[in-house]
Amino acid sequence: MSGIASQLINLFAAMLLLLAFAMISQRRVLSLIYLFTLQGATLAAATAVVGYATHQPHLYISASITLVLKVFLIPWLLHRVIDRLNVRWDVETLINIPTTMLIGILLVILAFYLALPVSQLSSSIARGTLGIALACMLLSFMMMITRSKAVPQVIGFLSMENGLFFAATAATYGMPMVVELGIALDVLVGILILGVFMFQIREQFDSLDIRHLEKLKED
Amino acid sequence: MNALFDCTHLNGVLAVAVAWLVIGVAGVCAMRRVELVPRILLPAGSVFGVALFAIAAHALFAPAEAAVLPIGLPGLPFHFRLDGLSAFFLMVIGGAAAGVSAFAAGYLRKVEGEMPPGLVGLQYHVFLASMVLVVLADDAYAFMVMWETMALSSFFLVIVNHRIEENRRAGYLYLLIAHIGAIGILLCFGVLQANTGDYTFANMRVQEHTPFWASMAFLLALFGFGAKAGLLPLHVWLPEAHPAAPSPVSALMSGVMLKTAIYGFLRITFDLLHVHLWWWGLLLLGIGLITGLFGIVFAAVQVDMKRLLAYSSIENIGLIFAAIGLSVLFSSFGMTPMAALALTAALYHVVIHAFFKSLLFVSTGAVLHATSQRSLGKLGGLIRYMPWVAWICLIGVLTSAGLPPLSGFVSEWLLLQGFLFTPELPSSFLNMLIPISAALVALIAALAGYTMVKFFGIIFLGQPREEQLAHVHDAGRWERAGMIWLACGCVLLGLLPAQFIQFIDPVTRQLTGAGLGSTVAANGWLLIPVAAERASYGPIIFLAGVAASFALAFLLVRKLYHGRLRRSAPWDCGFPWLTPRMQDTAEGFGQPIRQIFESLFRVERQLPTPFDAQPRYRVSIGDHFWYWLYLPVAHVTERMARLIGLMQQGRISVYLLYSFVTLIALLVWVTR
Amino acid sequence: MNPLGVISQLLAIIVALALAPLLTGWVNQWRAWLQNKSAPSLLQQYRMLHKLFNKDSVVAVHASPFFRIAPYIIFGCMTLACAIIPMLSTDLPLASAADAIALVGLFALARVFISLAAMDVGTAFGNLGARREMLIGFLAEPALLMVLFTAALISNSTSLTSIVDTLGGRELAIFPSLAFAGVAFTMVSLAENARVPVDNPATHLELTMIHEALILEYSGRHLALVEWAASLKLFAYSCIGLALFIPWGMADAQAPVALLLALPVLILKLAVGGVLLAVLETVSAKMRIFRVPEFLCTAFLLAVIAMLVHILLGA
Amino acid sequence: MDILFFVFGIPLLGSVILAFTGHKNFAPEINVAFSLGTFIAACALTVQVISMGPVFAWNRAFFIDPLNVFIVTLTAFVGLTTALFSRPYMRVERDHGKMTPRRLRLYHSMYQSFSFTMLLALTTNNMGILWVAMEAATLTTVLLVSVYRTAASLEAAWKYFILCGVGIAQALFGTVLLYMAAEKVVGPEGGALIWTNLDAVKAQLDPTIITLAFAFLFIGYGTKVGLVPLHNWLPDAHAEGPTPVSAILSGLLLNVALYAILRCKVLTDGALANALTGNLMMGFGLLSVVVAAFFLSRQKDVKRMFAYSSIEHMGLITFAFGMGGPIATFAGLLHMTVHSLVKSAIFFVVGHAAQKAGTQIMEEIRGLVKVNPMVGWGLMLGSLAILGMPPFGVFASEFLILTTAMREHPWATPLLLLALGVAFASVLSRVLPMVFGETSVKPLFHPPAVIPVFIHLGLALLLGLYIPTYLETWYRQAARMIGG
Repeated sequence: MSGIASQLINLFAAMLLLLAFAMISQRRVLSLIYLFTLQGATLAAATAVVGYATHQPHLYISASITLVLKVFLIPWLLHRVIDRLNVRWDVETLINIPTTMLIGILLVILAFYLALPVSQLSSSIARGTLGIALACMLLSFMMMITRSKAVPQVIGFLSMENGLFFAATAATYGMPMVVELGIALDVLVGILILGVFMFQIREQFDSLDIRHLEKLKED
Repeated sequence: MNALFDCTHLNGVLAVAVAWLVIGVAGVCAMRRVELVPRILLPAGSVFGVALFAIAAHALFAPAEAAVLPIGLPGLPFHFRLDGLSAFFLMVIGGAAAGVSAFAAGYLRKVEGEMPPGLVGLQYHVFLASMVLVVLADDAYAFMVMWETMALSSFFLVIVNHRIEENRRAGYLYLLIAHIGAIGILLCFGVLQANTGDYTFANMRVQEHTPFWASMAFLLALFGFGAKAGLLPLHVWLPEAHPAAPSPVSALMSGVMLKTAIYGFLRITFDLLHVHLWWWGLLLLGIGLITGLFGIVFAAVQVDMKRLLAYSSIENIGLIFAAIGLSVLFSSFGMTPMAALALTAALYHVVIHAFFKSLLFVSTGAVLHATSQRSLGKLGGLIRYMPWVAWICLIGVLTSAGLPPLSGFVSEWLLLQGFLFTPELPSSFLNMLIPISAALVALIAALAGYTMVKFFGIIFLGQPREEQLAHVHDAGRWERAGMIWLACGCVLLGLLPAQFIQFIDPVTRQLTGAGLGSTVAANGWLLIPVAAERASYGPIIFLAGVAASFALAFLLVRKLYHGRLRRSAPWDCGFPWLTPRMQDTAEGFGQPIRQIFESLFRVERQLPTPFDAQPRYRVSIGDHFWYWLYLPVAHVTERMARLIGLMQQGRISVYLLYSFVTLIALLVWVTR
Repeated sequence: MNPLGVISQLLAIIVALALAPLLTGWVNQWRAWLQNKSAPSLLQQYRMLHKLFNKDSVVAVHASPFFRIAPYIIFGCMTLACAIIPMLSTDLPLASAADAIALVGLFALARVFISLAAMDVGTAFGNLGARREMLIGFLAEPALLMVLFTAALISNSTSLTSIVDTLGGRELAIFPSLAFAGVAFTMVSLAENARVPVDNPATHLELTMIHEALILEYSGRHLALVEWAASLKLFAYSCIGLALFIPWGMADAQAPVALLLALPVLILKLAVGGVLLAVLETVSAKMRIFRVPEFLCTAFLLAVIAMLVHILLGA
Repeated sequence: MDILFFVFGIPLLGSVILAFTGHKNFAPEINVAFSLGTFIAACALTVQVISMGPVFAWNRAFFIDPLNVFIVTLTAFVGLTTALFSRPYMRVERDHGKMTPRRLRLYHSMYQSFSFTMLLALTTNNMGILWVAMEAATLTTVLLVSVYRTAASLEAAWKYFILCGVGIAQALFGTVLLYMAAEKVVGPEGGALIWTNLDAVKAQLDPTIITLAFAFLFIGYGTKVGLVPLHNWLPDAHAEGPTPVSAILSGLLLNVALYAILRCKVLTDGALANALTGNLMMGFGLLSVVVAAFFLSRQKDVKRMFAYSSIEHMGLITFAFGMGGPIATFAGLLHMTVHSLVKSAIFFVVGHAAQKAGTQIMEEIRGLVKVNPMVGWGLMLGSLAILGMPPFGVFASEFLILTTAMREHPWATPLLLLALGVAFASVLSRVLPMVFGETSVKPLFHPPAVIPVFIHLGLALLLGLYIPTYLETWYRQAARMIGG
């Protein structure tokens, strides 16, 4: 039983990593959002499976929170934003994709190397996946660095949060409930504020290209 | 350790400091009443100065007293201690402050600059009080607090005329150098406390240091206090700040504040550090003499009278440090009597410099007040219109020129005597160097004479170079009083060296373990530091001799011949269109020095061409240090700042990259 | 302070005051002879002083009291200088009041006063003279001090009398340091006494004159005092030279006979010295004013070398 | 039902109420009133802690010990004075038309909720909640920074959000690792994130995990402290937001972030035998001091300049805590206090000065003593205080830090000397002409709030000359907790 569960978890973990790479390689905003939704769904599923396997009811709750927040609410918000501001066109990255991929692979190796000693100590059934979680985080971090438009940056930020959630689940069957709730709340408020910002940026610079946001500097 | 409010010297001194603070605050409370400060407060302050002088003089011979105030840092309340060294410098402060305050009472009648007189009075008295407390402080924190308060209050006094841009610049330069020096002193204390976490001087005294740490402490102290005293190459603030400040303040800064630096340096080198390495002495001697020569050579070519005096202060500080260096040299070889001799010379010079430099600065103040003219080229002939100032100033000038029988000569004499003992040093290498130093001292002294003749001659003698000089007024009552007090100091210190050395004796005993007191006391009016057949100097007999032959000559001439006198125009060399403007100028008087020491200056000349409509000749004397040290440092800083500024060019991806790289690096580092 | 000391002291002063003009006259006479001129009489100086004392002294309209006081002070300084320099005897009560360093200080005092007095009138010449005088002074003073230091180091004392005692008391030996010091001293005293090659007392050529420029505005008794002081200065310098370099024949304490003997010895030595000075002045040419610093720097260096030599060789 | 409830109940309530009444004419007074209430509650709390030692509340969810209670009081106090200052300031802004009613509502409500998040972060005993509160603080301040809706303020806010959001995310990962390490010791339930529990068992925590965790936590919270090179959001946010916001950012937020780091440091030091945390903090602290000093020398915008000076001082404090030992830690705490007092005071006067001159460019602000002596002298004294001139408290702490460093880490002192010198030269050279010299600007029609300025400076002065005994014991206990 737990054997299947752990296999499932590893599968989901692998999917998460795959999705992270996919996001890095993705040019179009719309498909970025789709990928993000998919990532959220995978995360929720993984959480649920862990919860089922380890009979931890509160993981169901966090799974459902993830589902609601990251599969329905946030993608919906993002869709609205890009409809309103119609910025559905392609995203040009600052570094070209293949290079990014290469760096990404290096990052994955680093993440595994870092996570190895730690995951040895973990008692969780999903211990092997901590490295993947870390890798996802670093990958989305890099995605934020390489993207020059606001929306993809935000998506990177959110998928980083996904990585964190997964890490929490994988390493420690999730954080205490109150913390989970708090984090969820912050994420929600954060995305709302970001949404508002994007409108304001748009009306200020009539573009969401954050290369307009380079006025404040040392000259 | 004594309770507050019982009648001890220390409490007396503290009372004076508090009184000064109260006076200052009183001035602020009645901010609008312009005449309050000069009429009542400053005279009162000067009275307290006299009181301080008396108390300190009495305390010199009393055992050390200590007190702890309930303020300060937790576990480190303010410790105050009044021992010989502090008492001596308190005498200096009190003596000079009394005269200067009295002068200021007359001087500040006219509102100086933009600041209301109340505020000036506050800063002035805070300045005085902080100097007193610096000298009293017995722990590092109290010392530093008072030290910086002193710097701060004097800084505000320097920029009293803050409308003028170069005054602000002068104040800025001053405070900057003072602060950096203060950090040096602070680090020096950090070395001295030796990880005990106890910052009292009592603790520092008992610490034993390795030669490395001891030298570190010494060098930091030299840096810190040198910055305040104006040693090369940290002297640049001095000639800027002194002219900018009101004259009484310049007098205090130059006459007294520089001495607090000497005090701090002595306190650390002789009191807190008890090992002396011989190269310390050599270093001090070298820096001191170079500073002295540099200072006097620059003084000789100045055209602004206050700048001239500022540079001459640099020279005097250099001589004092040279004497201290000699003393350190001697004591490092355990020759305590000679160390005491050299130190006596240093301390004597400290006192007389306090008096004559204050006197000269206040005289320039009086001239400035009457003529509102600082440039020598526009003065002249004032001895006829302001005789009081002129004749009193003459005393200061002769003292500063180091001429017998006035006091300036005594310290010089003692210093040279000290040099004569150097052949007894065990190291022949040092013996080679010392004569050169003695020669330098002689040269500096002679140049001082040159400079002072220029100073006095151009300002007070000759014919007025401007018309309006013909109707200037002489100094007022209070101004005269202050000047006379200071002048008396110069004269008496010159005539009664044997008596005054009794006051230096406790200090040298405390610092070097030996003193001249007993030997000097042995034979009354003659000053005999070691033995009669070695050297002796009797200023009073000296003066009597000159005076007697003066009088005899006078009487005989009148008796045997006559005293007839005719007035007529001076010989015009057959050129009837002579005007006062054709007299020798300050530049002209300094020209030989400029030629001989050409390499020391950075001279920029504007020579007229034959085709100029109205040809003009302009020459400006620059300071090499400014161009070789300060500007490069500024440029390097600027370039580094520009490089570092590149870090921040506004692109968020780059910022994210920073965090990313930092994260990765950190992770790799911690898990290595 | 024994009576004999007082006597020898007074004698020294009187001798100095009396003989100083004579020495100047002597030098001038010899100079004239050496230059194939008809010489003024030996007593010319006295006549001149007498004449000047009789004349009214004319003072510039805007001269301050300082101008009139200065001559007396200068005269006083020079008298005191002569009083403390051992010429006849080393038993001088006043000498204890001022040692070698103080002596230099004394000369400096006189110099400062005469320069200031020259600036007081405010004519171009006065200032020019004052500047040149101080220029020479600040170079000559340290050199003189170094010379005296060398002697002081040899005799371990700065008091002139004990210097002379030690130097005179020793058996005849060659002191290389003293040799250097001697040369330096000669150069310094040439400069200090306004002699060729530094200055020419015989001319009023404004390009070169120093001493004459200083006293240009003086006349009558003031001029007389200044001139007398000048000859006293020459006398004093000669006596220092004699005391340092050929101190023999001088009376030391409690020897009245020696005191009487010392006077002719001194006169003899001075006469020889005067001739030598005249020769020196005749064979050397007046140098440009801007060469003077170099000249004096050489003297300064020689003096320092003398000290070094002494410390190196202990001789 | 205890005082603690009021401490963050009041600002929470305030934020709700002001969300509706924030645009009213009396809104500033309400703001002040709520801040005052908070401050009183904080004082009461302080008294309670001093009298009966550390207190828990709501089954160990909240925990007040000497360390955080003194930051709580400081926070509440600066919150109050800043509210006082923002009264006339915001009036002027409204009259200039820079603040619409909506923005005023937002501003006031966010002001209160910001102090709420600060106090929550300080008093909570749960590392998770600490993180949540810090994130929430970021969100509120982002709104405050962007309140003017100008291009610049939006840019600043965006950068602030993204950079701090990402940073905080690292901190969350660190927290997860910490939880993971603790869980094995404390057990899955029974609050493995409760700081006091962790503190009790810190010796048994697994070193490898803790090392990794601290790395993440340090990066995360370090971003909010503004340590170089994670500092880039700080100058923009300080310069472009309203001045009261700059004041509370410098005065409070940075302190609280540093407080978070300190909490983590205590645990890590317990778990590891080595000096990892100390070296990290000294290294980053020193780097911040030096870099910030050089940045200082290039500034044109007054608020930006003082923002960099905040970075410099935060670096100094971090360095002090990194050195450890009773004296250095004490100095760090002292410096924390005086820095937030003096720096917020400076921002007050700078705010008024900028309003007078109508610009933040320093070349165009001149001769303040002429127009308004109080503001001028306030700026002069404040700058001197922040530059470490005695007798202000900043000097006291710098004195202790430098003297300790001189013998314990001599290699650091030349850098510190260089940095302090450069900083002094840069700031003084710009402040002098601003304060003195000629001017042409007119006085403002609203009287400036100089009382808070001089209260702050007076307190800083007091701390330099005399530290009351209870304050001292308080500091000492705190220092002992941090492991001095």
